[in-house]
Amino acid sequence: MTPAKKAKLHLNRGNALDRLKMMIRIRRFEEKCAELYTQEKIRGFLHLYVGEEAIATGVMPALNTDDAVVATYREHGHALARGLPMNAVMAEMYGKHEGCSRGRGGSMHLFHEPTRFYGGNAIVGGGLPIAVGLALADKMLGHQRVTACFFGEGAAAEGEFHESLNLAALWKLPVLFICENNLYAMGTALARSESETDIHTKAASYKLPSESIDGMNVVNVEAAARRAVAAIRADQGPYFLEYRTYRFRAHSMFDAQLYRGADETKEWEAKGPIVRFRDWAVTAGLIHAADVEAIEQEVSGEIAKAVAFAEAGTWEPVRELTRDVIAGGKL
Amino acid sequence: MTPAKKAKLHLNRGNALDRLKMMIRIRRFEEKCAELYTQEKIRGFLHLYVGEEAIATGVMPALNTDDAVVATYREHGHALARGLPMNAVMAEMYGKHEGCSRGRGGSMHLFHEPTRFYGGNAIVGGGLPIAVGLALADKMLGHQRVTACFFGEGAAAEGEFHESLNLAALWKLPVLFICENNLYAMGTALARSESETDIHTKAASYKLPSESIDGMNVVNVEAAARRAVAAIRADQGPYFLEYRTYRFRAHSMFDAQLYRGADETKEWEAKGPIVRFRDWAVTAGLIHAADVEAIEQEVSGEIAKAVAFAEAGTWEPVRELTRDVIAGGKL
Amino acid sequence: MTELSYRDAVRQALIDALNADERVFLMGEDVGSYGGCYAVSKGLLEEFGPERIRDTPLSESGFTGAGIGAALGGLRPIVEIMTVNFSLLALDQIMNNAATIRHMSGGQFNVPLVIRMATGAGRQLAAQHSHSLEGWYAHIPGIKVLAPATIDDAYGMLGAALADPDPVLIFENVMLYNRAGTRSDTTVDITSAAVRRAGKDITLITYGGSLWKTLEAAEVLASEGIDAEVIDLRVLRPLDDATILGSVANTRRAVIIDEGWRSGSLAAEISARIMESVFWELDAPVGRVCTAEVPIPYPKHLEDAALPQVPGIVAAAKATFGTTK
Amino acid sequence: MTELSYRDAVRQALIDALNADERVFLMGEDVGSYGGCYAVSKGLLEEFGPERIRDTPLSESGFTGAGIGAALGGLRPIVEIMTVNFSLLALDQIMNNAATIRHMSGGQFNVPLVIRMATGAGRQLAAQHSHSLEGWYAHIPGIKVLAPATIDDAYGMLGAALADPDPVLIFENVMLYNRAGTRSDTTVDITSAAVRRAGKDITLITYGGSLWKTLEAAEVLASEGIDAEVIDLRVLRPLDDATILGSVANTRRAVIIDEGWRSGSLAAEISARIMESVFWELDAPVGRVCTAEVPIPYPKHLEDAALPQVPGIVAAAKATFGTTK
Ligand SMILES: Cc1ncc(C[n+]2csc(CCOP(=O)(O)OP(=O)(O)O)c2C)c(N)n1
Ligand SMILES: Cc1ncc(C[n+]2csc(CCOP(=O)(O)OP(=O)(O)O)c2C)c(N)n1
Ligand SMILES: [Mg+2]
Ligand SMILES: [Mg+2]
Repeated sequence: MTPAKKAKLHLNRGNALDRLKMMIRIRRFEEKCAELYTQEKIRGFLHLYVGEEAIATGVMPALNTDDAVVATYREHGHALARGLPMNAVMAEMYGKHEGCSRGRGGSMHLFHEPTRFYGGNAIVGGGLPIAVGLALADKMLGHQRVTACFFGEGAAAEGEFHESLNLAALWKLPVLFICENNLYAMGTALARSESETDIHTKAASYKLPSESIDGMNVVNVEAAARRAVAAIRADQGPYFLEYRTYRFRAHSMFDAQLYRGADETKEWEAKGPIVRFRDWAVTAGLIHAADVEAIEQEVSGEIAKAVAFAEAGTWEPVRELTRDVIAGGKL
Repeated sequence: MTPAKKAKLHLNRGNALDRLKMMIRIRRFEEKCAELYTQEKIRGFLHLYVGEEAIATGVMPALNTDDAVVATYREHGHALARGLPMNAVMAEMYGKHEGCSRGRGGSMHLFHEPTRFYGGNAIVGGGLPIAVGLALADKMLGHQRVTACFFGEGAAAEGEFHESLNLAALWKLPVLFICENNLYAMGTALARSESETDIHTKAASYKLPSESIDGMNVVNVEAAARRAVAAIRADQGPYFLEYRTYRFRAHSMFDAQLYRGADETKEWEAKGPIVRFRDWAVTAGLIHAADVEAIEQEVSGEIAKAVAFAEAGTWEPVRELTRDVIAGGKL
Repeated sequence: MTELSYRDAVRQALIDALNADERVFLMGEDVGSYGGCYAVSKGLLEEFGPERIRDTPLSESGFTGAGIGAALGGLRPIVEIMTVNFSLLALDQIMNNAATIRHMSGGQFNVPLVIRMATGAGRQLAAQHSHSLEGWYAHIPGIKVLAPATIDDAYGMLGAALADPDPVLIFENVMLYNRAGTRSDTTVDITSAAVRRAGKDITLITYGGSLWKTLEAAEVLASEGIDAEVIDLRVLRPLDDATILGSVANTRRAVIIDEGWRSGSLAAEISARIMESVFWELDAPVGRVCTAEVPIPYPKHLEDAALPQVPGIVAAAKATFGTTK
Repeated sequence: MTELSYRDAVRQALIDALNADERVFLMGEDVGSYGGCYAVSKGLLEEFGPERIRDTPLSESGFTGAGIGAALGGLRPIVEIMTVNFSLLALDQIMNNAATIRHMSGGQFNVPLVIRMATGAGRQLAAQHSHSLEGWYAHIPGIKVLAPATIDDAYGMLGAALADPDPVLIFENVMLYNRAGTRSDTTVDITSAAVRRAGKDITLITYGGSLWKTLEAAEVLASEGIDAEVIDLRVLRPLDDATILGSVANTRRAVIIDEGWRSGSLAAEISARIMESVFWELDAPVGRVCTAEVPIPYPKHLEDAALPQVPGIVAAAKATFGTTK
């Protein structure tokens, strides 16, 4: 696609089916993961993206295949939307050798070289400087590439947020900062962690263009991302998008959600990205009820295959314990 | 003085003499230090405040004796203006036992319990969180006190700046943030370190009231500080002041000043805080040429005494090497 | 003496400290509404209110530094850094301020601050969430470092730390929170190591999460006729040389078990001290069982292989009997 | 072979690296206009321009992380953290990202990043500016740690580090910058320790700034009939066991000289390794000469007393001959 074309969102039946399917893939994949977690097939921390699927789904199509992505520990959706094979992601959730990070990383550390997916960073705010550096490399090497960096609104309080935005703006680097504002950092509501809760306005401290967007509407999400990416490619400077969203599930599998009521969650679920887009697209005549059914079936088949793949995967032998610490072995 | 009275600046002959004398004390003290440095009486890093005296001189009178001060490694002026005895400061510069930090700290670590002077912090940005904590203690303990925190504009790029402003604003703590913007962090000009060079506007990210003020004019400095302190005492929330100033000397004694021309320095020296205030006050008839002469003489006597005090001071015995690491000995 | 968990013991210690001294407060990420990442502070917000159970934004350097300032300002803050993994973000404040202010100020100021953090691997949290850095922190002069392994220490060390005029770091091992036991009435100090099992043939020196594995290993050894003494360091800085060296001088053999990465581990320090002080009493070189030098991998079999385990401890202990020359 | 200073050697290494590989660039606080805090990069801005001699704002975590990202993105960054004292602010990026990305990604990504920093005490810079943490950094798996002590290493290690596919930290001791010497044409590796003085009676093991004091001590010892072998570790992680242990097996005595604080020092690690591998060859316990456990005080006499010095090294070496039992 030419840059000009990529900059605009053309919503047609094909696109609509793609977006809906991607959101459903992510949702069902994670529901399966939750189930596998209770079966102890998946261990460690598991952070679900349920409710936030529109963001990864809407942003990724705005990127080229040679752009880079940096994400957090809540990155299953980003990985799938970016094009990581579901089999490799599921095998990683199991810790199997066939996983996308060879099983070493698990849920919080999905990596994938072919799609330039740089993790899976489990230190809040820790990915932002890395995104700045990736963009710096692109700029210095003359690549026309963008680095998309996802993080939660909780990261906005960390010093690295501040340092990274300044560096990116000062050096006019092609970084797309994407704040997924789901209103909570674990159990901490935004208003209890930020004196200025309008996150995107903070970008002004760095002279960085920014917007705040409804993150539950995949069409808006994508339109904004295309706009931002186009601006970045044109000016070679960073852009900041704040998507307002909500996580429907607990922070991780260890969270009793004492900090919010079920009502609040219910309210947000009603505006959920999948039901909303599905209903809108059906009403608009872009897709049909039967399409949805077909997607669900296809996705369910894909997930079953991914589980089978992961189950059939192998454990890396213990004698390999210290490989991939530094070069040697198989660099 | 009552709070209402302290909030306003009443400039009369007494005040004018006081302010001029304080600026001259700081200037001459540091000129002496530079001399002593070349004589190797003072060692380590020595950062002079020459050119910036109006800030410490103007801010300190706005504080009460039970308020707290946190400063940086460029803090001789703040220490003197806060009321640390010159003898103890000079002895500290020598590393003598009689120094205000028992000689352990040196130029960069002046501390003084009686005036609540909490250093002398040599990690850029490192003092800000401490100031936040001091203010938190005051607030929780019900003290009506303010913590004044000085730092350079270079600190504004550090993550701790961001984290501290947010904490102070979020918790409505009585911190007066004072950015001494002298346009350079070592050899790095502001425009080469910040994408937004209008530092005080960054306070908006935290909903923190802020002002930018000519830091070469001691009257303006003091008026703004009184305004800010009054606001803090009234609302129990923080305030941010950016003072625009310039350091006339090198960053430290190891700086060849390759990064700026002598012309630029000359230009600023012409608007220096001492000549400017002196000439103005003389012209306004507040003070007379003879007063200036008298001040110079008095200050020169005081400095001579301080040097004599430091020279006569003693070296802490080596057997005491590991004292004051943790309690024991003399807590 | 009632049955309670290590988690409950820490919580009870917090409650008692908050009740005993108005100046005490708890501050950290998700200590309030969420109830604490490991549920240690659950219920405390309701009991003590948001001023004293103070949720912080994600800003480890900022709120740890604020804890230092608050301590200077007359409070007795307990800063919770959710886990040791995030404490690197606060390390400048810890090393350059908390640990130095007493010294730099010539003794005028001191920092009565307690910093608690969860530490350790074993929960399949992978490379960024499985550090065991308590031994590493023990390098820093100006702070004390505690590693409670028992219910009594989980409870008692907090109060002792709060009574200390200097910064104290308490490392709570994540694998211990669910461990149940009884609490005795004895008050605990934060100066001494404890002999958790008396023995005469070899000294096994450990702390924190590895204590229980080591005691298990001691039972295995006992069944094979080796009577091991087990020392729980408890205080990682400053080390209680008398207890450690006295025991080794007696048993003439030692193995140190330490969940830190091997190179530069606290185990190395202890080995070096034994070398320096009781070399002539040794019948065999001192052994170490440490974590493999690898960022902790996610899969259970690899994580287990990376960490000290009972069979490895038993083998290391036996090796000290097999290598006489 | 021309006379040059350690500083010049590092500068020449930078120039040669920048000329040899377009992907190499230098980034850090005041490396450009100011010419480098210790004047190492003076003149480079004029020669290579602001893109490749990149001044950064004060934001250690940000630009160190950016260095990691730039390395991932195909460049060969040299990040200068002005001094080790400020590196604590970047430690999260170093330990949690630079050191783990290869592992977490299952070997898909690697981080060919060089981080240089000035280290060490001796200039009366007091408690916050005098750390010697290179031995402490050597605890972290996933990175290499270098401590050049000679002109050849000051020059050669940078190129070797840039050729390495993993993160390499280079610690330049501030007391060495003005040290003059000649540079030979030999290329240096970053895998081995070097025997800087051959001897048969005792092995003195050291690195960085302490090398020269140790060599001086060896001369004093020689004048008293003790022939000391002096090992310069050069590479603090991974340690070259063969050279260290081989020498000690030969001389049967060892003292380690390390500017780090004593507890948890690299010296402890080396002592422990000697214990583990050549215990039976030792004629005396291994000694350590380290920095006193105190934040470095400002006055010269106290700073000197805190650091390893020639008389202390001589005394420690002699003590290994006096305590046979
Ligand atoms: C530096 C750091 N501190 C604390 C944590 C523990 N932690 C993990 S996720 C999280 C909340 C982050 O919230 P946010 O950035 O809003 O992302 P979200 O989880 O809502 O997607 C916290 C506190 C961490 N991983 N890293
Ligand atoms: C965290 C940290 N990084 C680097 C340094 C080295 N350094 C000391 S002062 C300074 C410049 C600070 O500039 P600014 O904050 O503007 O204060 P000024 O010196 O101009 O008063 C630098 C880079 C330091 N002390 N701390
Ligand atoms: Mg969130
Ligand atoms: Mg400045």
